[in-house]
Amino acid sequence: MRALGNVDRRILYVVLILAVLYPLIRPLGLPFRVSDWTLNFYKAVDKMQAGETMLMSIDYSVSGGPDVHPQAQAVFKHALSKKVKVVFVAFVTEGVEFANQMIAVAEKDGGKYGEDFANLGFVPGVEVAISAFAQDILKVYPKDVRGNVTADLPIMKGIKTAGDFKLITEYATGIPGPAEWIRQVQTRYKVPIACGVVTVMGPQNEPYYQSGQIVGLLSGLRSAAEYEIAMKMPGAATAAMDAQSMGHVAIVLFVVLGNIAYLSEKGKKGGR
Amino acid sequence: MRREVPLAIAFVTGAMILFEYFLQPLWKDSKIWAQMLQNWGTVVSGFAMGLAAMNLITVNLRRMDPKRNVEWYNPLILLLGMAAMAGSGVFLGTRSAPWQFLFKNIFQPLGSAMFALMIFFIASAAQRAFRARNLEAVVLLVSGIIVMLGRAPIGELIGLWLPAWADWLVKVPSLAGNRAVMMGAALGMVATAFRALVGIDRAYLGGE
Amino acid sequence: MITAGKISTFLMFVLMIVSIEIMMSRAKRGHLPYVRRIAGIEAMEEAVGRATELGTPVFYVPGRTEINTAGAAQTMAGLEILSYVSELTAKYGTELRTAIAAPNVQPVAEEIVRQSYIKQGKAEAIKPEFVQFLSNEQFAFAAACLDIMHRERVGAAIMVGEFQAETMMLVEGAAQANAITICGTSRTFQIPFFVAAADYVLIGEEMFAGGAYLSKDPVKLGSIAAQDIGKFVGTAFIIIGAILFTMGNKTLLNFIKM
Amino acid sequence: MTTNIGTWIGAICTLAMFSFLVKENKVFRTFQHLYVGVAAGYGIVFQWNSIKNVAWDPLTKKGDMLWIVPIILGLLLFTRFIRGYQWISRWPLAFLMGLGAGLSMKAIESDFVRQVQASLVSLTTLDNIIVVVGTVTALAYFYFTLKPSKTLSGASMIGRYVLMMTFGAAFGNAVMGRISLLIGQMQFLFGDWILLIKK
Repeated sequence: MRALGNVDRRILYVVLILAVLYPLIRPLGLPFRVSDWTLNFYKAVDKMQAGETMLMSIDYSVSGGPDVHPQAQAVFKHALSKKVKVVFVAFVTEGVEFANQMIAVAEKDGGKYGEDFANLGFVPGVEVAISAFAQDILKVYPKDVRGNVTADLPIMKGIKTAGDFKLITEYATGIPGPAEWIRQVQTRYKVPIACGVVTVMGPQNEPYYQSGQIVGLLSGLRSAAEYEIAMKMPGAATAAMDAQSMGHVAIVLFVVLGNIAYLSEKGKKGGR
Repeated sequence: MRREVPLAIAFVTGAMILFEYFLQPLWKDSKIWAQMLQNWGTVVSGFAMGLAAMNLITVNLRRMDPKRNVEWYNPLILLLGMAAMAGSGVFLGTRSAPWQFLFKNIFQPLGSAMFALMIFFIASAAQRAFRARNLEAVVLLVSGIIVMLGRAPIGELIGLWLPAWADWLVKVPSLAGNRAVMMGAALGMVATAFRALVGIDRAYLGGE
Repeated sequence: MITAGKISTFLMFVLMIVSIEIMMSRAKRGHLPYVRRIAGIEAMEEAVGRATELGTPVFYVPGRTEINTAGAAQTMAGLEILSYVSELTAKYGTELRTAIAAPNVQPVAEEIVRQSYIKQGKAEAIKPEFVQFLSNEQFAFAAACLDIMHRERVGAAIMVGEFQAETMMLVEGAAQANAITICGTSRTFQIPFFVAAADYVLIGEEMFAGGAYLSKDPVKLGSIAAQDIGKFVGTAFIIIGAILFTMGNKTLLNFIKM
Repeated sequence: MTTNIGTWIGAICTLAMFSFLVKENKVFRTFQHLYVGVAAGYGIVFQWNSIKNVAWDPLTKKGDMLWIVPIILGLLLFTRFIRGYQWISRWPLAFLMGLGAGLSMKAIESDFVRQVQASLVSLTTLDNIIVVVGTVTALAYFYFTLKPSKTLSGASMIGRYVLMMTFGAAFGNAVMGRISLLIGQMQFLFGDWILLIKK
């Protein structure tokens, strides 16, 4: 019993890797359900009309990307399918590249840069920059990432402040995140904001969701998979869900084994 | 002078930010000024990177002595990496091939790999520290396990009650707990920031 | 006059400032508030003592946030505690490794550590390693911390400030290096990792009270009492407001919305 | 296995970092130093560009003279290396500290007042009652200067359980996110590199 409690952590690591790897190679096809966090995000995008403009602020780092990028991909795909125009911005340096990657895929599928979507790029300054951006977009972004004058892009017609978007979606792995956007944008301009965050940030943003400060919330890869299901277009995120399940089971197993060892140890000591 | 000037600078700056936040209608231009001060802050912080880099260089030059450090080549690699990235970015630009190469093939994969390591630390902590020591620990443990199982697709196979409980835990008690932490911390922040603004905490200003 | 929608916030803010002023001047006049034990704070000395006995360094991280941002207060709290910890390391002649992630915190932390050593008459003992800038990139920072903790076999790891996803790596990494760990943050979604893996935790507001508690400075202690007044007002609003709301009366709600 | 060089380098970097799991070792240390160096270079470039774009260009090209203030303030940071003038370097720090303190205090709106506002709910459902009672009792845990009384100890004890439930739930939730990162990494190693996972 004691051995269970003191098992070398490297054995745990191997078990965990195998638990995740196996379903990736041979998917199990476990079913899952769509949460109302995701559903409300989906609805916010879904009720937009063709030709309306949505903002996507790509504020996740490379390292947190695997948890959030699939969300942004799913939402962007959804927007394109609804002929909603999408403007990308970033307040985290790496965000620019993620937006470029998504745009490259959309262009291959026949989307037109500057009309259907545009990437305005990155500005430093985090919260300060968001606040400045919200007040005067063209001043903060005189040019887009491709060197076009922002004001000349067809997609920017009629868009001067954050208040001119029909929906703002924010994707974050840290700062800036929902809190910054709510503080700087939602409190001043009454645009609906929906957020996608890494899983850990989900519960922390629940209060903002409850109070209506954000209209939808995506939390981690799971939400991306749910979003794919809501769109009826299962993709990579859906496939990863099995691996997720097995990983969770492995960790719960570690906790349970650790406790069995602990309790039996304690029982023995108590008996003496 | 040595103490008063910085105190005055800190106070005026902080007061300006708060004035704009609460009393902007009294002075319309306060918005421009508050914004400008924040932009200045970004610029001044940019210079601080210079100080930070100097510290990094000093410490690593000290560590490069082969007599004191058998792995003297590690700090050297650090400094070379820094020089290569900074040099290519400043002189060739962030669109240049060398910069892009370093970014895509070293910076990015190392970052993703480090982040992916996290779950192993969680696994080892879960096994080591999640023990039913007392009732509080049991509550922590049980709520953790319910959410862990309930949030993964597998939870639905065990029973639909599991994801429902997990959702409830995240939406009801967690809402209360997080809210209390946030509220308390907000007050702590105000008190701490206030002490710094009026110069009660001035360790950063040094003695005389 | 007051920005629309911020009237109630402004009143709360003024209430806080006035309470802080009143409680601080009361404390100055000798009315010291009773302050309850904060386990994580009391363990600081034990932690430094352990590192001293083992002849290993104390590892300190004052969070990763810059001092000019909205998260600054947490960094300030971390720096306040650093001031105390570095006095202890100066006193006992223990090595100190302060790991810095935010460039503009570097000069501030250096100054704080220098002051502590001067105060203990050990100015000549200061080394550049005491306060090291590691990286402002989240995981480069985490990797460098792991390296220092393991390479130098730190005996105590104290981390107080604003942290993001790297928390678990830092605290579990320290535990794997056999260090005693004291951690604190106000970022709600990082607290659980500290709670699960650290030996002592400062949860949310505790970290802000910590610096004042350690300093034993009456003025700072007074400001803790003011925080309690704020909480009391908040609690009263919630209880009364919710009851009124249930009875269909929205007076309080409308007031707060102002 | 793939023949793409970038993927190979990426895979080696990944394995070097993962080697830490087996044991803190030489290879990890070397790659960690490389990472820190490259990251520092990256930081320098971004701060450089930010100074250039935000302040220097408007100053020199558009003649926005005010930008000279932060540039001078920034340069003053370096007076800490000049004997006898170290104290001047506190001016820019005081400026930054003032900004941070001012901005931090704004938390009182989003994290306090708005949270009180959101707690004013109708106490007609069990969930709402739990939220309100939970918030109030968890807040009770954070009282520092009240002498212990039965009410306070009772409330703060319930509060501690609420907090533990919160932390447990957040921990469980975090596992999910962190596993997705591992999944991403596994997909890279076994999908892009040794082509074991079919895409």
